[in-house]
Amino acid sequence: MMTPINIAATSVVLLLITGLSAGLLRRNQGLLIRVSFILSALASFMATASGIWTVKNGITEKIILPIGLPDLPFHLRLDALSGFFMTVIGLLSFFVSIYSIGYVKGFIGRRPVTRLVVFYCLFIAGMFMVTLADDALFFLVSWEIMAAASYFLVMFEDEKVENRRAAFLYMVVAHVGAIAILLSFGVMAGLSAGFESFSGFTFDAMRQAQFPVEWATVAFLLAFFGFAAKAGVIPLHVWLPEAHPVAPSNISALMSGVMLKTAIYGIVRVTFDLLRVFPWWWGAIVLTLGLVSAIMGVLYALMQHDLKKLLAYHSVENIGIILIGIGLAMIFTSFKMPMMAALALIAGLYHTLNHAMFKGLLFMGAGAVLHATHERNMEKMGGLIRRMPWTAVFFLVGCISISALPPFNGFVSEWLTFQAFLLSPSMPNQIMKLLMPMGAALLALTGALAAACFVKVFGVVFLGHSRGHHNQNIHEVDWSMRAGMMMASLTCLALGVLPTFFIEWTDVLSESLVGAKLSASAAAGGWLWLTPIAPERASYSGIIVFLGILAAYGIVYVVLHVNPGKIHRGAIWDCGFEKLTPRMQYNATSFAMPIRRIFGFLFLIKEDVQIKKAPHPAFPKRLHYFLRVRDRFWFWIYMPFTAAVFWIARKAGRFQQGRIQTYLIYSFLTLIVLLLVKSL
Amino acid sequence: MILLILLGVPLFAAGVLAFVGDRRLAPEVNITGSAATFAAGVALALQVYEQGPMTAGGNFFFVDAFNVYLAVLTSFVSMTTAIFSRRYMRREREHGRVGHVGMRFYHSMFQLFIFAMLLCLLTNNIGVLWIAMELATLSTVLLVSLYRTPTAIEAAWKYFILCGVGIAQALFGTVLLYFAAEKVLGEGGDALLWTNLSQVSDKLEPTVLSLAFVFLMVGYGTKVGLVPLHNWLPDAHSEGPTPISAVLSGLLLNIALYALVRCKTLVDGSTQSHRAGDIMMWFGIISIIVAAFSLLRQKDIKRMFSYSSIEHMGIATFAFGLGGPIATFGALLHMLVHSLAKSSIFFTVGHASQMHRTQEMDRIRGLIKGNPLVGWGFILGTMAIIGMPPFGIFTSEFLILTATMKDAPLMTPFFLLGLGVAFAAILRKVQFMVSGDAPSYQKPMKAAHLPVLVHMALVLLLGIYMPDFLNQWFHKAVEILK
Amino acid sequence: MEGIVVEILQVTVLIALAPLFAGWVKMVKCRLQGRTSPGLLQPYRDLKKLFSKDIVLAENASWIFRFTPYLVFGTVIIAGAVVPILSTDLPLSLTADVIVLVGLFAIARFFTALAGMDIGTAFGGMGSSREMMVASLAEPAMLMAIFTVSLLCKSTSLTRIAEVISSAGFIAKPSLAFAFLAFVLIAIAENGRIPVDNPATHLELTMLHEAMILEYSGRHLALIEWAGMMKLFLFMAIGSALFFPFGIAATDNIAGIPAALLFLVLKLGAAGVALVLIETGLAKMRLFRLTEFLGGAFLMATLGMLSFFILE
Amino acid sequence: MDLQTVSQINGFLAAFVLLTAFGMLAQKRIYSLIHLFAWQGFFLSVNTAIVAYVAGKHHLYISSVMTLSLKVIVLPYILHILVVKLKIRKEAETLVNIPATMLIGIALVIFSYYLTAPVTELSSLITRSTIAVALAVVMIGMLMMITRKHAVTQIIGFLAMENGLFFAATSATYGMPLVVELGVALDVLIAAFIFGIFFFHIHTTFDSLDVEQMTRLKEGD
Repeated sequence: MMTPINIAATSVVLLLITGLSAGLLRRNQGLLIRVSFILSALASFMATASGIWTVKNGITEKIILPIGLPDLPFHLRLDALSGFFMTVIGLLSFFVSIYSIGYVKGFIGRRPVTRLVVFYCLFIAGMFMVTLADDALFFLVSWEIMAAASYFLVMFEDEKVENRRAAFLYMVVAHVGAIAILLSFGVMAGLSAGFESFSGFTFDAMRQAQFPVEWATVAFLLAFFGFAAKAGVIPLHVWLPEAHPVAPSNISALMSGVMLKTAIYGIVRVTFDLLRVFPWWWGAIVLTLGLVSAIMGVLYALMQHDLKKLLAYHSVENIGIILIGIGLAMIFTSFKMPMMAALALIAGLYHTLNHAMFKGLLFMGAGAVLHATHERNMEKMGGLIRRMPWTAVFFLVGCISISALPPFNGFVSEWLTFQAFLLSPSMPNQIMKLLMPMGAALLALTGALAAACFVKVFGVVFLGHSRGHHNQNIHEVDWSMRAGMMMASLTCLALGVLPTFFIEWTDVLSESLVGAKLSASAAAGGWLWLTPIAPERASYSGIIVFLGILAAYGIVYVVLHVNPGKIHRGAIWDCGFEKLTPRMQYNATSFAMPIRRIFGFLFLIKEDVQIKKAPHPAFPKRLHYFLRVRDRFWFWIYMPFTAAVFWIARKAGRFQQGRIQTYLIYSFLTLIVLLLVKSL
Repeated sequence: MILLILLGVPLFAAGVLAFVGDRRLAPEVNITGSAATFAAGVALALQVYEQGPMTAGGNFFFVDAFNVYLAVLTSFVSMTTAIFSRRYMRREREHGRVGHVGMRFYHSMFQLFIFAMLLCLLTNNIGVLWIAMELATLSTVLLVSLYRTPTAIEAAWKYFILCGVGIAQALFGTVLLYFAAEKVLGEGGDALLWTNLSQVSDKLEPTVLSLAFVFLMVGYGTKVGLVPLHNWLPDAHSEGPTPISAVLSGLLLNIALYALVRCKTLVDGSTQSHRAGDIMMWFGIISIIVAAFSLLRQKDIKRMFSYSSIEHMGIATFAFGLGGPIATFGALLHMLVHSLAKSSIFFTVGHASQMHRTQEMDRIRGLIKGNPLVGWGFILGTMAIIGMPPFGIFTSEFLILTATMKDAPLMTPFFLLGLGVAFAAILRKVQFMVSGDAPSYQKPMKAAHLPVLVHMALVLLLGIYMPDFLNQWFHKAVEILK
Repeated sequence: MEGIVVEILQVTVLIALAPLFAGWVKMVKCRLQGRTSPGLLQPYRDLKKLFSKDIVLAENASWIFRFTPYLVFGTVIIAGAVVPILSTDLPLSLTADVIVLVGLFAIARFFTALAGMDIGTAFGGMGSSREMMVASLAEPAMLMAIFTVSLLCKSTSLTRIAEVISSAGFIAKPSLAFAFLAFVLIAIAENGRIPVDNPATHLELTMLHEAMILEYSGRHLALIEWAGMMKLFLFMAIGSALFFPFGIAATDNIAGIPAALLFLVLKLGAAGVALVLIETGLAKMRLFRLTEFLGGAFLMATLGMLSFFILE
Repeated sequence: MDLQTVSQINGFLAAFVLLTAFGMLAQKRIYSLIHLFAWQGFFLSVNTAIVAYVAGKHHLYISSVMTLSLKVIVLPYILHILVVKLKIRKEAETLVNIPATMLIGIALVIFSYYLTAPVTELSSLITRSTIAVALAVVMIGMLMMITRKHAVTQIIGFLAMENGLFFAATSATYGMPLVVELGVALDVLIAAFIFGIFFFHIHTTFDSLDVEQMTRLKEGD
């Protein structure tokens, strides 16, 4: 029977089968790649379709599988929320799967492709299962399958030590997070149905339950900790910029693009669906951490010169922006302002989708660059726009979108977030009123810095002259990779210019979670105008901006080209300076210098310049510049923690100190003590 | 009848193997013997599954849901271990680490050991239970020192002395138990029969039983390897030949725990309090924490996994101490999946250390590249043992954790702390061993594939689907242990 | 219908008068510094000259470099179509509220900066880097100032704000005063005037905006220069719309347009003089003193915000 | 003879057993240790025999004979042989000095009396008062294993514990069921052979039976 959940389940099964049977085609890897990635693309497409369908019609369906624990079988449920996230995940993994056909070809003969394929499929399947899960056990199982699969994918190029370190760090943080999540589910289950039966572990039971606020707080904090660890919220982000870059780029795209979103899903699910009622300060916590992550994330990103690491830090930033929306939604909900909550929530979710798209796109682009140049260090790139025109265009689209510039999608969601911020004066809470606009300003700062960062990225990677070795065989990537990136870019544009359709689509979602529709007002002025509250309040029409710019461009162009002056190609002028070499260009480090100067106090910066003296001090022979920017949180949080653990471990080692007499004494004393305890 | 076969086969095989010695067919005989044992075990299980608990040999033997599933497990793991040891021991022989006296000794003692364990499980007599336990210890002591290296001998000596002392205390406990029982059941052998004792447990003298339990706890606890009675375990499990480590970690600990739990139910029955349970919980939690932290600084691969055995036994003990249907169910499941996973890990570990001719983890590298099956078996087994879904251990730990949150919420953080640290500690080492390029000194070898595959398959299966008969069994067992 | 007319009128006014305003500023400046001025119409002559010249394009210039001038010009025109320069009766004003307006300027800047890096000269990169730095500090302050006003008017749509403020004559609000101060500082920064940047300089190391467009020539340069003038003009218009909206013709009051035009000219004249006073009064700052300058702007805006919540 | 005298005899024998235990604790020379151990076994078997006679438990005769043969003859003999074979001249020095050990031993006796008091009350047997002694012997055996560094002495301590257990069985319950007794005896026998083998292994690998050398297996710091 064709219902959304069946389609979704089918796609999961299809993925699992594809993954587990990948070994059969081990011999013919070219075929293996084509078959498995086309199949996974198909599965992702099915999932997307079912997700869109679910959200559109507000369907809610359940399946109970006959597996799992005897008293706690696996519950599956596809409702608006999971449908939405399924769409997000499915859409990107569809693009990436197509992209991978070309990308993974590059590994044949160099790396174990089969392993990549197997875990790729498991990874996507895991993410789908997370969105489908409707009881704590199945959720955790899927969650950890996802984590484990991505762990092996991060370890893919395992001969490099830093990859292994990154993978390990990632896995440990993820697992600690999972433990916290498990605990929070435990708390909720205990409060909902008691531990006598397992029924408490189904989400339905939790939905029915009424939680006393202090226990609800415990549950929320645990869950938020767990999910934040997965989402890379500062200060739990340290694993992220290590792990995401070292994975193959199609995987990085999925990890940054959608895996982090499963954490967002978890937060929304737990707060808005399971706990439902909460005090405003929960939202304040989420909002604050969101702001911190956003601003710190983008600043750290600016300091990077490793392309993929930079993008990874931007994921931290964007997760922060998403959390801002969700935090606002929580605050508004706790103040019983459904309409505004809906606005903030939709802003957050919209940015979730947008970030999935453009971050996926950017990582695919980075992958294409990597694929062509075998280089991740931006300081060695430059001028790629001439070698890889298509990739350049798509990457540029990604840059514009992530920098929140109209008319692309990143702008819309941030614009909605701003609107949500501007509604804060209607809150009853005074201090919130005062602080909100500051948050808005920080968000603005984030956006501006992101723009700066991506000028740097695009300028350094694609423009100018090549800074590194001029290897001639850099070439444009093949059709499948281009297709993947193109579809992503088009989606970015579409989401940017036609926001109203998205908002109408998500009506069910906002209604089921916060009890208010946005479309009533948001699309009041017709599909053309996005008017979140009321037309006179604020309005935006991406498509008109887009077409308007195009039109103005066209008119001016035509006007000027009725009789155009000639164009001479000439040498670079550069104020008449002749001996210009590529090494005189600004590179990533120098581009970020002013901002590094301004915000330097946030980092651990080690910088020194060695000048080789020459006959005359004014003309040094050679100048060696060393710069190292490090993350303070590493030293604040992680170092002390590990140190403590190892200290305890040393103490525990004392038990086993080799002399049999001592062991006998242990046993003897244990006996004596127990006897005393018993007889007392 | 089946029961006698089940016990007779290993004993007979032990004799035969002592005679066969180091001939070419010895491993095959070994395998056949344990296969037959396994067959008998399954048959017995079916019988019990259909007809319910039964006694045999004039009340000398007693089979119920609790011990029959352990019996099947024991015979199964010993069979797979025998299969594994065929290739493994041949390799050791080639390396000249064991002479043919050693091989003769190894094979027959292996079977004798299995016999002792089965006797432990199936006997109805608490005294005989003790004797069999001692026998199991004695039959493995010399296997631990099989390699005659100084460390091996040291380990075996510690094993011998510490377990001897421990078990002696258990005997004192048994005497006290008998002392109390005889008041109720009159003198003679019947007073030590589990079947009778469990009937009248509420009439037994509480003061005596609680005194007895202390001795039994320390005694059998030593064999379970609970902190602070555990010190022999890492040495003994790491110095012996790997098949022995596999069965010691996988089976013998279970058996000791079985004995402990049997006694505990009696004591609970008489004292009508949760005293015994509390003691076990404390032992469990301490074992978990100490073992987890000790894991962090291990250098020897087998030693590390011995510590992880301590940790998991701690978990099971904790759960049994916790009591209640969910926890007991979880504990039973945990015993099952742990022994499957742990033994299969030891299989792969054995091959790994043979490929590198060392047990030092720093020198073991690139297993996946060197031998995919060993590598993947190892890393997946590790994933299972550190409690990643979808493997069975996650399920059991999930159950136990649930029960903990219900009955002993304050213990939960420590429990989880232990699990978390153990996770990090083991993964940290293992991923470096499986990943990377194969080092120059790594020698390729033919690994015994079947055992690893079967074990991992079972662990995975139990993680996502629990067959109905197993479910019923566990529920029956839970009833028994209530 | 007349809405369309007004739109077209506005855009033409913007395009036509922007150079004039620039010329006016130049002229007043010269007078103030006791030089003879090139006259009010000099900017038109410059543009004409540039348009008639051929383009010399660096051999490695990519399409970004050639695309940028048109884009910049286009965005400024769109911006002009939504800012109530003459009238609030703008059908397109729904298209973009003030946040989008900031976004529009941002995208223009984004591409200008890319163009600066396209050729791969040292100066281009320097210009882009510094420009983006200044922008990243200016934008939050700008939005902060705007938010103050929009919180006051419960709207972010410029026309709406203009209507509200002109209808209710509450000019004398501390929050508005602070916001206005902040806005002035930002306007200076955004348009690269002294003390932030010196449009007239050709000393490379002190250039910000100029450095980015160093390689441009011919009509490309013309478009960029023109767009620059229009941007300055627009900022003045935005300022008037936000803070002194009197005189701007209200909806369906086509008759008010001429008067509005007159008012506009007067306001711009005054604004020009004020700008010149600032520029001649101050010297260009060192790059890293700008943080203080823009920080000050941000502070002003924040104070405006706080006083809105506390005092009003 | 009447129960009175029996219980007195029993008490005396118990006292002797305890005395031998303390003797072993104090004794340094291995030969004397072995002799003391043999004596202890002898007292045990006599005691068992008497109990068997009084209580009319015939299977206790068997275990008494077993004790006699095993713990008075076989084990001391084996130990003796080993000591001679392995040329163990060296005195078994202790970790803690003798008087201190003694004090601890006495403390243990008191403690075990305190522990077994409730059990004793429950018992109706004439031998009940000796349960405390049995437990004390067990603990003293353990103490001996702790305080001695020599493999042989450790084993003797171990066997002393075994004696204590056996004593406990007889005194608390007139002995365990026969099958258990036999099994235990069997185990002891096997154990004897095993430690016999061990002595050789240890001696060949470490060329002395000092267990202090066996401290390689530990958590390296």
